[in-house]
Amino acid sequence: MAMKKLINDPANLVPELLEGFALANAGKVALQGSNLVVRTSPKSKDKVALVTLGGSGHEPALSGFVGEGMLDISVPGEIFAAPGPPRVIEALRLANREAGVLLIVLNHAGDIMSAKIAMDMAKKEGLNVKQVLTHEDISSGSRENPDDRRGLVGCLAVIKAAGAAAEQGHSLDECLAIAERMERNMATLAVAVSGATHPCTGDVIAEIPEDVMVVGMGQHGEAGGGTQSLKTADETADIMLPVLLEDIQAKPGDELLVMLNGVGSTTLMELYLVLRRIKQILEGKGITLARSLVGEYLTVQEMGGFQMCVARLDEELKALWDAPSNAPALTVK
Amino acid sequence: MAMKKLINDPANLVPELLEGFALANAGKVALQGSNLVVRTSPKSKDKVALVTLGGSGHEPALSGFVGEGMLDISVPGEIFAAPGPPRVIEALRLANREAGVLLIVLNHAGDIMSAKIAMDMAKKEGLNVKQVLTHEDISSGSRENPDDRRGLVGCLAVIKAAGAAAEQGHSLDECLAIAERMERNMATLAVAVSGATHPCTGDVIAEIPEDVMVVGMGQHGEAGGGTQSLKTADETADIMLPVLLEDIQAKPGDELLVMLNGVGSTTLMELYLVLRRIKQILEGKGITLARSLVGEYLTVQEMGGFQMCVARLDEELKALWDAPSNAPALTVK
Amino acid sequence: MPETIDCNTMTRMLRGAAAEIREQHEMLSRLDSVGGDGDHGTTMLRAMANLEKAIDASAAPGLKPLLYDVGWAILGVDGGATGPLLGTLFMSMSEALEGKDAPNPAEMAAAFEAGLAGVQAQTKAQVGDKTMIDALVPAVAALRTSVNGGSDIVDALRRAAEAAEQGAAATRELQARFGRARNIKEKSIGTQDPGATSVSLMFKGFWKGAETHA
Amino acid sequence: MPETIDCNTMTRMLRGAAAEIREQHEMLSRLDSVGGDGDHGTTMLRAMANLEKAIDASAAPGLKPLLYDVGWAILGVDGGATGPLLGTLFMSMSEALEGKDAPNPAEMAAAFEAGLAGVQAQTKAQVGDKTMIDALVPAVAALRTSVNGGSDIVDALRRAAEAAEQGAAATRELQARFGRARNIKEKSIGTQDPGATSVSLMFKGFWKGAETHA
Ligand SMILES: Nc1ncnc2c1ncn2[C@@H]1O[C@H](COP(=O)(O)OP(=O)(O)O)[C@@H](O)[C@H]1O
Ligand SMILES: Nc1ncnc2c1ncn2[C@@H]1O[C@H](COP(=O)(O)OP(=O)(O)O)[C@@H](O)[C@H]1O
Ligand SMILES: [Mg+2]
Ligand SMILES: [Mg+2]
Ligand SMILES: [Mg+2]
Ligand SMILES: [Mg+2]
Repeated sequence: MAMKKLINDPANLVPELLEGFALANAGKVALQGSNLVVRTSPKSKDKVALVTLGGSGHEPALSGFVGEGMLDISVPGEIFAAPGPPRVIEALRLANREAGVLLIVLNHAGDIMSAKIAMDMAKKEGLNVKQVLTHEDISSGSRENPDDRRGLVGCLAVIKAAGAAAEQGHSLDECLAIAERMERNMATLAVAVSGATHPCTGDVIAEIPEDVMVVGMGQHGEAGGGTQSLKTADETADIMLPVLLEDIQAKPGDELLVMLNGVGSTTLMELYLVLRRIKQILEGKGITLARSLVGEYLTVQEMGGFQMCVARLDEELKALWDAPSNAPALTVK
Repeated sequence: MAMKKLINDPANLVPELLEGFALANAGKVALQGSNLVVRTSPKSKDKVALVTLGGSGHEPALSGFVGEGMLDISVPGEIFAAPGPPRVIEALRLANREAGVLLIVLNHAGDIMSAKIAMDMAKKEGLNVKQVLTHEDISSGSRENPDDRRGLVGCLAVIKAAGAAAEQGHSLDECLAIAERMERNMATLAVAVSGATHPCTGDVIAEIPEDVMVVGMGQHGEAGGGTQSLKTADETADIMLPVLLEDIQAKPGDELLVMLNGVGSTTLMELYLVLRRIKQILEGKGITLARSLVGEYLTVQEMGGFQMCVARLDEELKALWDAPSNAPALTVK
Repeated sequence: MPETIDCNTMTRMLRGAAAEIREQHEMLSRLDSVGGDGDHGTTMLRAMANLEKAIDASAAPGLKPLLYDVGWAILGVDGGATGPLLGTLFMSMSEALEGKDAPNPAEMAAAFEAGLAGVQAQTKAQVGDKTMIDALVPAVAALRTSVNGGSDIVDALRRAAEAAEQGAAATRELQARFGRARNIKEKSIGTQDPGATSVSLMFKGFWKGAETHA
Repeated sequence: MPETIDCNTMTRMLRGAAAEIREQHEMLSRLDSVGGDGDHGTTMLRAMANLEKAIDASAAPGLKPLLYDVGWAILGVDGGATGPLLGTLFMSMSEALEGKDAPNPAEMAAAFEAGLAGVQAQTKAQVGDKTMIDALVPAVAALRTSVNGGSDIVDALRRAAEAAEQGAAATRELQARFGRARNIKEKSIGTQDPGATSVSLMFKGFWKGAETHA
């Protein structure tokens, strides 16, 4: 099947989609400078600012997380491509304040390189910036080799917790510690059932044979794991959840956040079935499904499949998760 | 391509998905009686209650609209099939109160029949229930033959306005008048670019050839309109918006709500491009894009395409649109 | 052949209808997939399952409560247009049997007429609009004519079934003006209406059921 | 052949690199689509467009600001791994040319060494890890050896280009340990690394560009 997308000139895709995104969320977000996504009502300067960067084509991520209680600025790159360091340093300068800036970086080669160069420059310029790296994809590396682990939808929980902490007036070091704790507490695994097309090139991103699913596929279709026959919703949860629980060493009595992130064409209907099974499994282990989030947050165009992210919550993280947010992709009252 | 869905036994699909939906939104909604979706914190009895009914498989619709500021109860049917009258009357009895109940019915054969039988029974039982029918799909009938017009995503705006009015203490007749005004003010047109599969039967719902799009296709793949070659985002907006504006007789100075409802696999990215173009066209006509909503609200499984709904707002409708809601599918602070 | 219809006969008739539908449900879905959403067979299967469950569970003896329970059970099917219309058929028949525990053939014909009237209160569809009405109207008319002409109930049901089948067959040449199939306009011509086909199968089942009992 | 490299020569070299990439961008994307995301050719095209724009716009005369502007412009490409690494190459070269408006071949070799060091500060990838490092390291080494052996700049760049090409070719047999392609593990063996191929093309362009000017 050829690509069937309603787009205009691929060369203008990202600026056009950002223009539409800002329109759709007028009153919440706006574009500033070289297409940085900022809040329309900025956070007061005595509070820590949160900045992130990442490729486009994953809407609503990451710019959909800009808002009160979450991000101050997102730096959207080209489709599936990290923004270059000049726009990242531009964002850091814009966010700069005495209270400091926390840069959230998803572990993908381009993102960490852009972040590193921008961080080096920021340090030279005397900006008060610290960085947290999210790398919770258990399919691409072990806990002992965190550098190998990609950053998937877990960034949302990190941004939510640190964003709420910043809003409450926590210091940069406190926000960083909260972000790092949430990051350490979480693990993600993805399953893909059908591929997608690159909106600019028309290339097939992941070719997945009929009746097959792939557990552990990355955000851009990079293969990373087990090709197996398509399973039921329950069986899929039975395969994915235990390895995630093992990774975070979940124990009876633990309280978990579970996020099910649809990556494109997989329906909410299916994700609800999976969540239902997760609750059954957790109950069997004496673990509490304390919070859940089901929806499309970090997509890969029209790919079929989802990311399952589990995170151990403590009282503080739970309260931060529950804190208000007006980000377009996650409004919490 | 065969169906690739993560489901269990199709016979249990709807109860399972409702269980997962309630879990995912624990604290907001719960299941009651014969799988009616209700709020966990019910509206006070002196305010008008809102009830709707409709087939499942369109998640988050319609149960995702249950919440403070929107619906009190939704009666979910089987996949793409209206619930029978017994559960509808069960919901009306449950919602019944002196202030009255407003039943919102989308114009589809099964839904209106179930609603009619339940309304007849309600009247016999002396319940204080009134009904509003949404039928804003301009592809299936003219404004003079509103019976022929199907109800598409516009129901969301009707529920939002009437739900906010009910929350503010308006009477049943006032809520009905507001619902009917919003309904009269709006028009919807759908475009489909790729088909979907029925999750129970595996049947293809709409077979759309490569490089083709269909303007005016119904919610279940019923053909209804113009098959034409696939267009750009801008061209698609150029085709769809003018006929909608003509239908509601939009004039310079009007203030519009525009909803772009992705029906499954079409990305937010694409919808943002379309919104961008809509804004340009409206500006050219001196019409204001006063409010917009872009996302997946009433889906058709993994179908590709979207519904464009425009509605003329007056000051009261604007305020009701902006009023708070905690419904899972539309949180407004 | 008894002069009156009792619960046993009605139960056989209803089970007969369920048996016919069960045998043909795939064909019914196929017909529905042309202009509709392809679920008619599945919906009818569920309707018939509910019907049989209602028969089995029906505590109150008597035709009126039996038909009420059956009608309510079919209304309970989440099935788009079918559940409400067929459920109403039986509910309205039940109402018409007030005080008639053992109706004679004429009273039975009157009950079917009341059932049809109930359905027609739910839909504006007329004969010729390519819906189940195209089978139901001639079936009920034939039942009345036969009964008035002195037929016993089995014979009258046979004639009703034949009329329903002809009515259903005639829908092939029609353009749908109600239901989902109306959306495909003239493309609906050439395919028999699934709902009319179901009604025809059900009347065949009523007849066969009554016959085996006789 | 002049003894020093001026802005004109460098401009030719840079434009030469852009020309080579432009000719081969489809092949680069094809290579990237095996283990990566298939965008390397597009990214390199954008990088080279930015490079040429920077040359055209570069107001300040002098090698150091020219290379700074080029590096900054390439950093500005939203291109995953490529932009930061290649941008850093030129930025670091620029830094090394402080006070050297007309570097001699040895100073030029030192600038390339500084560029390589800058890149290596951004990535832990070593020769053998199947990345652009596999072309960059031998190219810079060959440049140094040739210059030390008395080659002029054109000849030294030719040897550097040859070394880069060999380094890139050798990546075919390697398993990727960095970048997206590392995820496909042993399946990356058998395909030449796209980034290394780009570096090899750019050195070929440096050489050809310097040569046409000579
Ligand atoms: N408005 C109507 N009036 C009478 N019969 C109708 C009407 N709408 C649909 N039908 C009948 O129902 C049949 C389709 O039934 P079914 O497929 O079960 O319902 P749905 O169309 O809701 O999926 C049609 O073939 C037609 O006979
Ligand atoms: N960590 C790294 N260190 C060195 N080179 C790298 C690294 N990651 C990627 N590369 C190089 O970049 C090339 C891919 O570039 P490109 O496709 O433009 O970026 P991306 O992989 O982000 O899409 C690889 O072939 C490799 O040569
Ligand atoms: Mg989607
Ligand atoms: Mg979707
Ligand atoms: Mg049907
Ligand atoms: Mg790439």
